[in-house]
Amino acid sequence: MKSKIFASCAEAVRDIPDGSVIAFGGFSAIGAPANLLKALAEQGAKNLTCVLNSPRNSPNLPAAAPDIGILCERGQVKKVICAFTAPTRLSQTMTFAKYYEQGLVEAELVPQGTLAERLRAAGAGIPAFYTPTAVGTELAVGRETRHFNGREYLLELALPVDYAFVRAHRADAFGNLQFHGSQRNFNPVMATAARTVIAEVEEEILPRGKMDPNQVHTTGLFVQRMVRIPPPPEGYWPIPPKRADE
Amino acid sequence: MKSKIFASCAEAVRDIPDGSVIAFGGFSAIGAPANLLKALAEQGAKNLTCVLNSPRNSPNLPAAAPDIGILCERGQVKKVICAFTAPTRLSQTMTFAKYYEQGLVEAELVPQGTLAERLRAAGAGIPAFYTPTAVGTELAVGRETRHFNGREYLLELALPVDYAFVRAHRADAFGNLQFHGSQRNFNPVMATAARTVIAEVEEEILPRGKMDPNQVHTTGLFVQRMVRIPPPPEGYWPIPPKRADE
Amino acid sequence: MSDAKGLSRQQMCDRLAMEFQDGWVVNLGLGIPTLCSNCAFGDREIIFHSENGVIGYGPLAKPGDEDLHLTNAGGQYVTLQPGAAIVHHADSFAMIRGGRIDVTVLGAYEVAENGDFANWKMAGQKGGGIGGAMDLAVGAKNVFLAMEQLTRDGKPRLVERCAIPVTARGVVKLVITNLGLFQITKDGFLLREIAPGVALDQIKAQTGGKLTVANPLPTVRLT
Amino acid sequence: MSDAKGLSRQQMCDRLAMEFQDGWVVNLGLGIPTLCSNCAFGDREIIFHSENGVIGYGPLAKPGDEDLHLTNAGGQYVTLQPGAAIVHHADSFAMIRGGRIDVTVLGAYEVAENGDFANWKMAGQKGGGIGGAMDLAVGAKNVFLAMEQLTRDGKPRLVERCAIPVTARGVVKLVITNLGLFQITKDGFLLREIAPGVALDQIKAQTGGKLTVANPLPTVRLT
Repeated sequence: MKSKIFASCAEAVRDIPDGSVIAFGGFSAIGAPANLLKALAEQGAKNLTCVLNSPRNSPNLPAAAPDIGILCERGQVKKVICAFTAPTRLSQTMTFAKYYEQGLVEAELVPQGTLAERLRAAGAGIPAFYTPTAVGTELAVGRETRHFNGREYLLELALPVDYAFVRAHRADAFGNLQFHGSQRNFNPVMATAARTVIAEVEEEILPRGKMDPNQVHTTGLFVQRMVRIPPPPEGYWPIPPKRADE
Repeated sequence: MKSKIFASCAEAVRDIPDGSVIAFGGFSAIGAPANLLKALAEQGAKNLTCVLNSPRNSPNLPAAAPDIGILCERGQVKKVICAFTAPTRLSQTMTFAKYYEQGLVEAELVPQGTLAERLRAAGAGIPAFYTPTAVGTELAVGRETRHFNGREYLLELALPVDYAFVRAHRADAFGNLQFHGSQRNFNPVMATAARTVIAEVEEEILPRGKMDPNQVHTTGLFVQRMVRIPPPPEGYWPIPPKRADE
Repeated sequence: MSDAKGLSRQQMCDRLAMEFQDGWVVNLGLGIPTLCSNCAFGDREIIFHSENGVIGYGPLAKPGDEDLHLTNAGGQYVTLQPGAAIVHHADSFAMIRGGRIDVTVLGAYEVAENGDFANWKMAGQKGGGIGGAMDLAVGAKNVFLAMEQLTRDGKPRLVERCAIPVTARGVVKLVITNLGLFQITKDGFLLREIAPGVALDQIKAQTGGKLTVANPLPTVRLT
Repeated sequence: MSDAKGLSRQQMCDRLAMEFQDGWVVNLGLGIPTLCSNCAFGDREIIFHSENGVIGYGPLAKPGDEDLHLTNAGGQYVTLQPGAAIVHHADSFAMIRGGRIDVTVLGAYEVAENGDFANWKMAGQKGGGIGGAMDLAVGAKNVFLAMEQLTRDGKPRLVERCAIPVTARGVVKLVITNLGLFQITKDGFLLREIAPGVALDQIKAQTGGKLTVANPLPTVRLT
């Protein structure tokens, strides 16, 4: 079997065509594949649809990673599917929002749990499901609802993607991934929804057989490409490597 | 918070009322909560609906655990929801099947993946979903189907249960569970679908803080009662404790 | 007579947190609600759940002591309590929609007398920030709100009907503001407790929608 | 002339396994198909997936050496290959329905010329054993069958239309029997390879449904 290990993020994203639908893991900067994102900005693919929790990283974090605002600035983004299309406070700014408000980038606003579940459904061969979320809101206007056991639910469709960019803490050569702490978030879910998963990995990629099969978070079946993140300053490493006491 | 640790399986199942819907983890004897099953047989609750992969343990296994045939024999079972209502070979026997064929026990036959997904949906607040499984078969006769992207899918409803009996390898006092090997199978899924989860645990129940939060398979949010399995001959222990080389 | 300011934000959260029962799983929204994690719970054990899959987080991490892979949903570096566990986002929201959260405390722009509330999109905005609020609002067993009585422009946030897009319909049970504790009933807002130093007339003047008042009307419990 | 017996069950599986490509994820049904895990794959790497959540299992465990918490879907104690992983049942079937299985090899009672097949319920039975077959049949990218040409009663298993309840419609691509290798085409069964020592007339006599024959017709490749 061909090695899944790529020498650089640039190499791992080189063939991504214009028009791709790409999911980006991460919840704010934690678990976000910042190095792959930056490589994609440099690669230049256009007309992209980006699927992610928020087009902006949290301002609370000291070393915020680049967010998909950098893709908007380069004119690479057609549409964003996410749970936030505006900052949560008036005092905050968000690069993406400027493009969205001017109509230069489209957006589909999806409740966070619905976003996770639509991605999971895509990975699980479930084309559609019903959820109580967003019933009675602006998001449900004109859409199909249905009652089960006397409660109203909204029909939601699976959200498959072409690529998922994920960030993992550890990996083995087969592509099995482990995440640390809340870095996990959307990463395993997006991995199941994608035809091609590209993982940036924080630690050395282990030989096969060195990861406990009982403790794999994303199995290597889902992962086609992996890149060990280079240390700063070459690599974008918003999250320092774990400390000795971890 | 009240301790979740019970002294015996008998105590853990004592209050289960007649008419309960109970899911049993396990895939053949592996991961099956044999001690809780036996305690339920002794407790005597009747009119039960049992949800599980198969009402019969595999004959391939040397120390097969009791299967829900023992509940059928005691007249405790109203209905079984499962993926097998007959042995897979004519040469095999299955206690449940005798009761089913005579009309003494009802059964609902569900494809294994649909069973897992219906349980998962119940735990995830999803009342219904569409699946390609069983389209065009006897199981779909008279039922609602729908096309998405040109393919036909069957509507399936969530399957919530009152209790789930699960078997785990390790636990901590909060109720976090870890499974070993293919013992995992239906156990974590059923745990999410139940109002009350009762776990039989193979190893000593750890104090809180002694299980890596990154490596929990079923979180303690789902688990209300735990019992450490006593060693044979008191405890039913079809699966020997792990060996030193594990 | 100038208006009283009433409770501090921490006091508002302290009062709400008294409603949390031993063993409850609690999810806190951004803003004021995060202060609920600072409250003293005595011998009640509270399990804090965060949308990003952290179950059982504890106090904020001390500066220099952060695990840089671990934040709550607000992006704050937190610690883990013994017994904590991490799950992925789909599993986290499965817990939310599946009814495993005993209470969510959310901030809001508006709450209506019928229990509708709005917290994701301000008037005139093109975009909005839903995050996990819509899932929490329909999934949690109890929805509590923690909010100021008035907007910055001095308009009531407790209203007859929400003027901006709602987050969910008819789900709010309890609202704490700087002026008092309100319960949503079929007769609208029931003022259950009044903040110390606040006059009932001020609350009447600063509440839209139907208001009823508990009789007797105690002051807000603070310990 | 008495009928030839044709291939052994292991030879049937050896031939099917030649179709597996390097890196394929393979799920084997009960019965004859399990023999596919014994085949020699040379430098092709095959990843065996089992419904009970075992990804990357290897040969059967040697007696006395079993991990008693670890079986494949057939209840056989197996070993794990380096790089193996365990998932729960919902995730295992998510992989199946989600299209992550390159091929499933299943046994069958009947297969029809249009690719329907039946393997869960025998004629006259009240119950049946579906297991994971219906999910695999619609989810795997390729469905191969491994079965005897005739039933124990001497009736063809390759038929015009299934007489017993089907497992899935129109999904079968390739069928190996003791007599030969058949591909399902829009013209029915295409005999692509014939077992050594078997006469074409025997196959014609023992096949229901429309049969076409490759020209030239090689014998079944066995190495």
